[in-house]
Amino acid sequence: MAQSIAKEFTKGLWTEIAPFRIVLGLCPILAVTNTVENGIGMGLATTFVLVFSNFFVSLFRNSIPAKVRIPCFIVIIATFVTIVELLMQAYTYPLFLKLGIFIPLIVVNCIVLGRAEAFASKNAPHLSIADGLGMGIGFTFSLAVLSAVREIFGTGAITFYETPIVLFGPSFEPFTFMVEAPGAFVCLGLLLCIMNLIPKK
Amino acid sequence: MREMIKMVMVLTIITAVSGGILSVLKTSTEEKIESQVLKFQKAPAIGAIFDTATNDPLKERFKIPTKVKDKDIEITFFPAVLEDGSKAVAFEAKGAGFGGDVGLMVGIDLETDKIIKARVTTHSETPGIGSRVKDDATYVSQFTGMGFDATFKLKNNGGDIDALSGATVTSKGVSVAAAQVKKLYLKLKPQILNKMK
Amino acid sequence: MIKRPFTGLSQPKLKYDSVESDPKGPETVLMPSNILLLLNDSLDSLRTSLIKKEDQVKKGEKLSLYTESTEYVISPVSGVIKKIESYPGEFGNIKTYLVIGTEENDDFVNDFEEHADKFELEAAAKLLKSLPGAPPFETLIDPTKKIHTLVISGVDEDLASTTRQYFLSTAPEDLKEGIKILQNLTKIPKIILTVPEGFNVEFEISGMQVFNISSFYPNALPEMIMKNQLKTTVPQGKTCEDIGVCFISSEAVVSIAKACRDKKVHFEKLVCVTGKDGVQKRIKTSIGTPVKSIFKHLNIHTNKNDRIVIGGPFKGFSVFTIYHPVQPCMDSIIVQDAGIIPFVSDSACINCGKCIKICPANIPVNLLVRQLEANLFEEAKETFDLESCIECGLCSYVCTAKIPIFQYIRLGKHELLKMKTETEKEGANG
Amino acid sequence: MDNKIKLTVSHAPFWHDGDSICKMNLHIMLAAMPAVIFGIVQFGMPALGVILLAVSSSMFFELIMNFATKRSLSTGDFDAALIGLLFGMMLPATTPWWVVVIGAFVAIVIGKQIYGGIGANPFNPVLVGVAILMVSWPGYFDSDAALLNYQFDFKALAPLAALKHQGVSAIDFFPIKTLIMGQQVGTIGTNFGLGLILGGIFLIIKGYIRWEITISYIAGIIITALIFNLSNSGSYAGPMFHLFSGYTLFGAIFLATENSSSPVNLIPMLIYGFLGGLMVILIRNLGAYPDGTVFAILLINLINPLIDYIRPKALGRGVNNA
Repeated sequence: MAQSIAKEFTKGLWTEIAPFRIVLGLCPILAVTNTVENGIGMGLATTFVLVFSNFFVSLFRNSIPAKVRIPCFIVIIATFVTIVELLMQAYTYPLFLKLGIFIPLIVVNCIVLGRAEAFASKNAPHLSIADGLGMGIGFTFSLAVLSAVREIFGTGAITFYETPIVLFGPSFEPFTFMVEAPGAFVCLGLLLCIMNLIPKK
Repeated sequence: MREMIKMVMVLTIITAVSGGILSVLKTSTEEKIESQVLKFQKAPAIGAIFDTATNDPLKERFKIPTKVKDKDIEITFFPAVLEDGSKAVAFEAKGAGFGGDVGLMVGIDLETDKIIKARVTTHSETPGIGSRVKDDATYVSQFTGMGFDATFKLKNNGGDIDALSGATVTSKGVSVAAAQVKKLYLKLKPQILNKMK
Repeated sequence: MIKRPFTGLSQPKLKYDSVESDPKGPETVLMPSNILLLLNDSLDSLRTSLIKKEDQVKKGEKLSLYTESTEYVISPVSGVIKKIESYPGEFGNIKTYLVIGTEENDDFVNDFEEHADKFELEAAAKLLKSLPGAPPFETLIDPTKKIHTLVISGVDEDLASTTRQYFLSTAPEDLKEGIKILQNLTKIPKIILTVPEGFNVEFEISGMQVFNISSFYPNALPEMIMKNQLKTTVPQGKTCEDIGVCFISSEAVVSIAKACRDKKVHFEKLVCVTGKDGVQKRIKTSIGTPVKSIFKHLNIHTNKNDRIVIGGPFKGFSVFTIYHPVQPCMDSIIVQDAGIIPFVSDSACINCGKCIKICPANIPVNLLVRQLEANLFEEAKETFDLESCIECGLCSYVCTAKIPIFQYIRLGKHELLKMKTETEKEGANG
Repeated sequence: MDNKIKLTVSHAPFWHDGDSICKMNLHIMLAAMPAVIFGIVQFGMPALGVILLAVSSSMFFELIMNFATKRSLSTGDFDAALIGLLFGMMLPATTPWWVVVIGAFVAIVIGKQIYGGIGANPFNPVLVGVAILMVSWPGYFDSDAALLNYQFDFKALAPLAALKHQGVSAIDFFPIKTLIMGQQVGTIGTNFGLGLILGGIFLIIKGYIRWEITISYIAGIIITALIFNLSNSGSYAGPMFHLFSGYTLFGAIFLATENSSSPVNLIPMLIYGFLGGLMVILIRNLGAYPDGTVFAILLINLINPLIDYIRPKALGRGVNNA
C-alpha cells in the first residue's frame, strides 16, 4: 500500500509531469511564468486546490451520480479555488495582486478537472491525495523551471520579495522577448521539445 | 425518477455545503482582507496623494452610509490635514474596466473643491496594456488640479479626459470612477464636513 | 530535353514535334529469331492454361491463357512457345509474356477473312484489338458507355512522337476509308478528326468535323481537347469515355482500313525512336519485336543505368529490360543516357507556386502533394481535387524541389480505386 | 528475357526543366548582391563582418539542426545561407556579434527548422529573427544611435525615425534621389533602392519571385500612403518617401515573396501583397514603430493560409453533365 502511494505520488513528478508530459494546464503556464515568484505562487495555489479537490472528489466518488459528476467536481474545485483566493487575499496580498485574474482560472485549469475525472473519481482518497500532491508539485516544478528560464534570460536576475538575485553582470543586456507573451510560447515549445528528447525512464 | 431525485439531492447538498463553508470563510477573513487591502492598496495610494499630510489619514478614516443605484453601501473616507493647513479628503470609487472594476482613489481639497491627486488602486486589467493606468503615474496626473466643473468623460465622448493609447476601455473605467467620485462628493460634502469637525 | 528558358515570366512552351512536309518512309527492322508477346492477363497456377511451353503457334493465331479470358494476343509469326512467364507491371499488375521462337513456315490462320466483308463490332472486338494503334473496340461495344462522339486523333498526345501525324499526312486515303468503315460499323453520329495547326485535310466525309489542335503540350491530351474544342468538361473522377467521347488514333483507323482491304490482320507497327543524341527516327517493325533489335538496327548502344522510355517523356513509362517488345499502342521510344537523367529528390514542397501556374486543371498541387505524401488520399480527393488531374506530368516537369508529384498523384488515384473496389466487395459480401 | 544490362527505371515524366532549390537560392542571393556590396562600401568592414557572421552562423545552426533531427544535410540547398544573408542585410553595420548569432539562431531554429525545415515555415524566418531582436534590443535597431560614429556626406538621420519624431517637415532633408541612391542612414543591405530594384527586376524576369506579390505590395504602399497624404499632407508623408525609405523595397522584393509563407494563387497573391503595403503604412502613420515592414509582413504571413483558399475551380469540379 505504501508502495502504491509512493507510485501515485512520484508519477506526477517525472513520468507524467504536467505540462511537459501530459500537455495540460497550458493557460497558467503561459500566463504567469514571467517571474519565478509568480510561477511558484501559482503552482502552490494549484497544488492546494488539486490536493483538496482530489480528496473530496475521491471521498464522494461513490455517492455522486455519474450524470452530474462534472458539475459536482466543478463545484468542489470552485470551492477550493475561492478558499485559495480568500486565503491569499488575507495572507499573501502582494502575490494575490500579481496573480490577480489567474487564480479564479484555476477552476478551468485542465489539470485539476483532469485529475478529478481521470484519477480521483476512480481511486481511494489516500491515493488521490498522493496523486494530487505529486501532480501539483510536478506542476509547480514545471512552472518554476519555465519561469526561471524566462526570468533569467529576460531580466538577468531572479527576484524574490523584491530582492533581485543578479545572475549576470551589468554587461548583460536582457533578452526582453523572453518575458513577453510570445516568449512564453517559444520557451514552452523548446522545453517540451527537450523533454521529449529525454526518455521517460 | 429515483436517480433524478438523487442527482438533485447530491448537487444541492454539495453546493449548500460549499456555500456554507465559503460564507464562513468570507466573514472570518473579511477583516484581515480589509486590513490587507488598506495596507497594500489604499495606503500606497493615500501616501501618494497626501504626501504632505500631517496626520494619519488611514487611522482617522470614517465611513458614511449612502445609496448608489438603490443599493446601500458604506464609503470609507480618509481625511487629511496638509502641510499648508488645508483640509482634504480622499475616497475611492469604481468604474468598469476591461477585466473588472477599476478603483480610483481621489484626494479632494475641501476648500477649493479641486482634485489634489488621483491614483488607481485596484484593477484586473491585462498586464502591460490596461495595467499601465496604475503603473504609469503620468496618466492619472491629468486629474491633478481639475475642478468639479469638468466633465469626466473621455475626450472622444466629449469630455475632458485623455484616453491611454491602446487601453480605451480601461480609461473609460477610470473616467466613470472619476464621475462617480464627483457625484458622491457633491452629494456627501455636508456629511463629510460634519464628520471632520 | 527542353530546359527552363532564361526568363521565367512566361510558362515554358513545350512544342509538339511536327512531321516534315515530305515525310521520309520508315526504316524496316526485321523480326529477330525470338519475339515476345505481352498478354494483359495473369498466370494462375490453379488453372490449366490453353497454351503452354513447346506449343506450336501459327501466324495470326489468337492466343489467350484461359477459355474464359477476354484478353488475347495475335501471334505475328509462326513458331514455338519457348517461355510463358509473369511480368510485373505498374502497381502490382501482373501481366504475362510469351517468348516465341520464329520458324520458317508460312502457315497463316486467318480468322478475320470470313468477317472482313461485312463484319460487326463484336467480331472486331474479338479479332482486331491488337491491330497496330490499338483500336478501342472494347469501349465501343461497352453498353454502359453511350459513345456519341468519336475523335480520331491525328496528333500525338505526347512529345517526341510523330507517329499519328505521319499517318495523317501520308495515308489520307486509308484514313478516309477507315473513318467510313468506322462510321458504318458504329453508327456514331459525330466524328471528329484532330489535326495539327495549319494542316489541311484533303478529304471530306459527311458528318465529320476537323479540329485544329494547338501545337503546345498538353493541348493534344484528350481532356484538353474536350475542354478546348468540344467545350465540355469531364467531371471529377470520370473519363472521357464515361461521358460518351471515344478517342482513336489515326494509325488504328488506317490499320482497320488495311485489314478490311486485305482481309487479314497485319502486324507492322510504326514507332518513333529518339536516340541518346536526340535524333528522331521512324521505324517499322512487327509487333513483338524486342526493342533491343530496334536499337541494334539504329546503332543505339545502351549501357548501365541508361533509361528506356516507352511512349513519350511525359506520359510514358520506363522499362527494366531491353527485351521489352513492341506493342500495338507503343508510338515512341526514347533512350536517355545515364548522365542526363534528372534526379528526383525527397525534399519537401517549398511552395514556389510553379506547378500552380502551369497546371492546366487548376489543381492546388502544392497542397495536394502534402496530403499525398502523408497518405491522406480521401482528403486529397475531397478537398484538393486529386481526381481533376489529367495526368499531363507538367507539375513534376517544373518542380523546383524535384518532387515526383506525378507519381504521387498516380499512386493516390490507384489507392483510391483500390479502396473503392474493396468497399464495393464488402458491400457485395455483406 | 535475361537481364544483362541494369537500366534505370523510374516514373514519368522523364524530362525536367533543370531548375533546383539550390539554383533558385543562388539566383536570389545574386540579386541581393548589388545592395550588399553597396552596404559594405558605405559602412566598411563591420558591415562585411555582420553579413559573413550572419551567413555562417545560419548555416552552422542549420547543420546543428540537421544532426539533431537526424535528417540529411540541407545546407547544400543554400536556403540557410540565403536566410542568413537577408537577415544580415536587415541589421545595422554596428550590431554586436552576439546579437547577430542569437538572431541567426532564432531565424533558423525557431523560424524555420522547428516547423520542419524548408517549405514548412508559416512565417518568414528572416523576419522572425529580426522581430525578436527588435523587441528585445530595440537600441541596436535605432540606426541613428548605432551609426553615431560614422561620418556621412548626407543628412545623418534615419529617414523614418526622423519622420516619426520630427513630423513631416523632416522629409525635406531627404530628397528622393538621395534615398534611391542609398544616401540614407540605415541597415546594411536595405538602403540602396536602385540596387534592390535591379535585383527585383532580375528575379522577376527569372521567375524566382512572384511578381504579383511585389507589384501589389508596392501598389499597397503607394495607394495607402497617397490616401493619407491627400487627406492630411501636414501630418503624413507622401508615397515616394515611404517607398524608398526603411525596409520597404527590401520587404517588397525579398521578404514578402518568401516562398513558403506567401500564397501561390493569383488573387490571394494580390490581396496578400496589397494588405502588406497597407499594413506597413498603417503602422508607420498610426502605430508606435517608425518602420512597420517587419510586423506588417509577419501579419500577412498569418493570413496567407486563409486567403490561399481563394483559388480557381479545378477542372471538372462540381460538373455534373452526363
